[in-house]
Amino acid sequence: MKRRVGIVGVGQTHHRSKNTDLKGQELISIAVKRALEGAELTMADIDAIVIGNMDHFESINYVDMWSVDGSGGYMKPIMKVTTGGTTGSAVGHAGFYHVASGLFDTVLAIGWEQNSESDTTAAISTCFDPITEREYSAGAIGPLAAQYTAYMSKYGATEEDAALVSVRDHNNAALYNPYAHLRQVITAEEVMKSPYISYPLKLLDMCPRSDGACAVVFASEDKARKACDRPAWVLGVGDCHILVHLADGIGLPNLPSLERAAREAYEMAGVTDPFKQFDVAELYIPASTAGVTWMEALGLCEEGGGSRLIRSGVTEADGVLPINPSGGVLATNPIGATGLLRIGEAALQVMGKAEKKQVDGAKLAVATGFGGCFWSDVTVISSLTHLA
Amino acid sequence: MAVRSEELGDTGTLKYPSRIKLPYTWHVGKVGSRFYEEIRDHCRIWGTRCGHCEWVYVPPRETCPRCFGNIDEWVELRDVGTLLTYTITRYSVPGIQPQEPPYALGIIRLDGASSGLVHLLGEVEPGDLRVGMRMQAVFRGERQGNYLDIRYFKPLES
Amino acid sequence: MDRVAIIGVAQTKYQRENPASHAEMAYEVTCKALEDAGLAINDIDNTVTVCNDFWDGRTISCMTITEATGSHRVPTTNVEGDGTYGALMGAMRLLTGLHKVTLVVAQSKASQGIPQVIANAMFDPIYERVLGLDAINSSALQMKSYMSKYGITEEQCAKVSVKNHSNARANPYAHMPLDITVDDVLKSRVLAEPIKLLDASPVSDGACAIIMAEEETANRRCSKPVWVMGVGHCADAYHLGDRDLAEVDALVSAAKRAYRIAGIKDPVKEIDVAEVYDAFSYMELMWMEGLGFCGRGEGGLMVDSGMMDMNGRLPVNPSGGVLSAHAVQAAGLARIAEAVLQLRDEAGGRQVEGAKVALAHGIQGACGQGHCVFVLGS
Amino acid sequence: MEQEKKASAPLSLTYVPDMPYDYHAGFYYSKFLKELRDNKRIIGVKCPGCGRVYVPPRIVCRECFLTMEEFAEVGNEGTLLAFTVSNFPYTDTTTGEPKRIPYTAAYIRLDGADSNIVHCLDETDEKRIAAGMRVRAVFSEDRTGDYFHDIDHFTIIRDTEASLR
Repeated sequence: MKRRVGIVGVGQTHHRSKNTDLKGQELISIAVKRALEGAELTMADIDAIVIGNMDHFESINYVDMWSVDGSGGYMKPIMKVTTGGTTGSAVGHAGFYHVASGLFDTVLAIGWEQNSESDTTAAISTCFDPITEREYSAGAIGPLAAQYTAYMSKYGATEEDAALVSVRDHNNAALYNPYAHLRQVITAEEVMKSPYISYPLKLLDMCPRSDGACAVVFASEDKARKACDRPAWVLGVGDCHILVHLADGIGLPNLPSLERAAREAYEMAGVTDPFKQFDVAELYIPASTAGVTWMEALGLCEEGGGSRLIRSGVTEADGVLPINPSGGVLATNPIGATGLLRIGEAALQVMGKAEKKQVDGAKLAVATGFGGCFWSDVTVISSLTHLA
Repeated sequence: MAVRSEELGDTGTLKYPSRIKLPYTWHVGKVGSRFYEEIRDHCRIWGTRCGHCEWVYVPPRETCPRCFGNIDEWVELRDVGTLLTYTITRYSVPGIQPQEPPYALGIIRLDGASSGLVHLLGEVEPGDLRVGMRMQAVFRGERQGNYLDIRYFKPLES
Repeated sequence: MDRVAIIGVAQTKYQRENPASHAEMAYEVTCKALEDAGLAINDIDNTVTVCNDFWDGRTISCMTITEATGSHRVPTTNVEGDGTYGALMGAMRLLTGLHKVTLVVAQSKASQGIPQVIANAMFDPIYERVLGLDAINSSALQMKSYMSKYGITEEQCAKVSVKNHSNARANPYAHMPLDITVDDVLKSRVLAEPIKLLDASPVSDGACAIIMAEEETANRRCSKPVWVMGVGHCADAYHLGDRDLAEVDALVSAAKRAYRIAGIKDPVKEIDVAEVYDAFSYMELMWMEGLGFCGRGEGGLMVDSGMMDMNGRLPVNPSGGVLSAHAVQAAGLARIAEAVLQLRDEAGGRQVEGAKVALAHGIQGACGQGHCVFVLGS
Repeated sequence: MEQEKKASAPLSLTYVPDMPYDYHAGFYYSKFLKELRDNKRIIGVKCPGCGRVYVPPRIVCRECFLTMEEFAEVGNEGTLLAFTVSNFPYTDTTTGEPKRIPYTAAYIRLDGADSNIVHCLDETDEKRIAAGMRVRAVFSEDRTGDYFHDIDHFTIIRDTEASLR
């Protein structure tokens, strides 16, 4: 990498199930203003903007153009990036590339969604091939449910294992994150007793859909050091969009895309022992089951070891590797913002600005994005400019 | 419901007439709601004024698109203005058009506003439209709180 | 800016309904671009796709061409905008030093949908969308505004259409090569005055791919690399009423940035050929002004002078432009591909002799709200 | 366009955009669908490099990035890899109306194929379904060239269910 890139500001809205007070662009402007405030910057300091969402959630074509009212993009370079559920992380990576390229010094990355404006599952189901897949592919829920049936039969994991992930993330949101959408303390029994929405997924296993926005300011090294005492350096990025036929991803109990994206990001960042090195993880876990099945792909446990990892308690807020102190996706899911929120929350951790969510002394964090057809993005973020 | 195939011309391939049809409920937001409610309840058109760059926006904005400053000053505008440009739509598109073509559209800058309002034009022959004409809003009788509560703009009788 | 080159280009023939699927079209241009560059798929270390969920009728539309472009093998992203924006993202990836060879693929099968319905979705659902605005009638508002402010005539706009459709006759990829007169354009069916059928671009299916490489790889692998000298993009205000539609501020800003990076001081003198996004005839004249090829309001005089003709001082759209083939999303990338062919002296019957510096331009949103400008050089 | 007004709550606008698309099947899917329609045969395409057979057929092998041209029939029976019983309401985007639930989405590896397909099962009691079961395609008699109609559904081959237990 020719140029170091730091995150200097993170802003987000208070995420809700329905934000009727705000027109879409107004929602975006709140996150942007908070990100600028956090970095003590003004819109005049912003050289370029990247924005993303998923078009059919709000039925707005060319959101980069539409959002100018709220993004501050008037007479600025602005570009839209969208890759499905990974949109937020792809927007973050695009922000990184904007700065790392040397073409721009200070770049605003924005992810947003007003999911309450439509039927989220119906809109997502149109991502599948209209001729050979769409009819029986119900949004993101069905495929995730099917994956866990395969994982359970291969590794002996249980629905209770997944329930523990749900409890961890929901309770972190309730206790530590004032911006989170769902903020209720729950128990494993409550998860297990909640109704099946798509076997083996139950209501409390699944992420909500939210209205919300997130904005993250990426800056070149000199600008970052001026704007911020302790920028969050982007040490590694990886992405892997592995499949296009939904059915081909389904038979897999694991997540090969996450494994490859992690490998790329870790190699770039110099991460060799992820479980030991990471101080905190903000992971795109859209269903509790993913908190069991995908951990091995990140190198956080051995193959099939997801159940052991979650049961050991190490990923709790007071464990050695807290996962999702923000409450993650199970508590907050404005889909186009969700991946960027992971990057933003990870950045806040290493900047020491995570407030009640703060993991003491966090220096190295990993953030992930998930979406598309079992696709993954991985970002490694640190308060250090390089790892020893 | 499953789709049904048709031949795509003589290419030997098939096509599947289908659609994406989905209900949306868009949030107007507080600022837009006040704009619509004033029209609905009082036939009054309000904009907002940016204190920094002095632009008056209609529809109203709470953040200035130009300088990104916060806006909190509301200004009532007249229901008359100047026609900046116009066109007559003469082709028909299923599902999106507010009335059968041909119909006239224009951008009107209301007196006191800096931005223009795109709207329908009525009570005028296409051949009589001129850039710079003075226009007046005609409000719908039964107003519902949406963009078409202004039925159209017509030439202002001098 | 470090040096990034375009070392391979490919296009499908543009046509009304291409029976190939999205993936089959994308695969065609991917293979042809690799062949053009003399590379194998394993040489590509990252990709950028350009797909749009509305035009493709599919959420996460990039899924349609992920495998066909080899994007599942390498880091990838999807830019939803004109193809020029995809090329910009491709260039950025190389400039970081993290990647060496980027494949950029844009495709469109707009014939599957109803373009006006899809374009209508770019207008604010709370406000103007209900008026039935689309690309044609919104552009008509702009054309009228431009004509009214600067005294541009319908004849002058028609001349653009005549020139571009005529140029298209030498372009084997073009969808609408036509031998027409100004009178034919003026007498063609009125869509939304002042826009008539022959002022408007067709709806085309098609795909375009380019392969970009960082300097060392480009020099090693390619005998005729075309260098990205400069690039700039910029967006104007969103609501049509917030803009003076007769003006081209965002294009001026995008061009200024591209020229500054490229070291261009006098664009008319230094640029030999331009491929611009003429979705409607009048746009080409407005874009000439925004690109600094003439003064404000002088687009009409410029076309009258013949300077934009094939044998003029600055041939504009020798390919026939977007008026002759409009595969949305791909159309801007096709401008880049055509500019590359010009600079490699491989443009056949549409070759501008001795072209050394070319400009390629794409637009985004309604009435050219957003612009992206590339300056390329041999 | 309708508008909802709640006491002093901000307004919202409800509208049902209807965007028609004539999806093009392309050359590979068309061949697949016509075989299904005309001959009740499920065909895939074989990679000249690795020999993998992909169903539905597609132009390029994702492993070898080679053009595939050799079409090959696969079985109309296969193994259920995973499934889910969809029991939550959502909109069918092809009609704008609620989707009919419950249905069981089945992810199946057909005999002779190296890729998977998605279809539905005629069983919605999850207790009677297990990954690993054998399933068989049930074809419609009045086939139209539509995959989800021409194969009406898959059914579990119950005699092997017994042997699995």
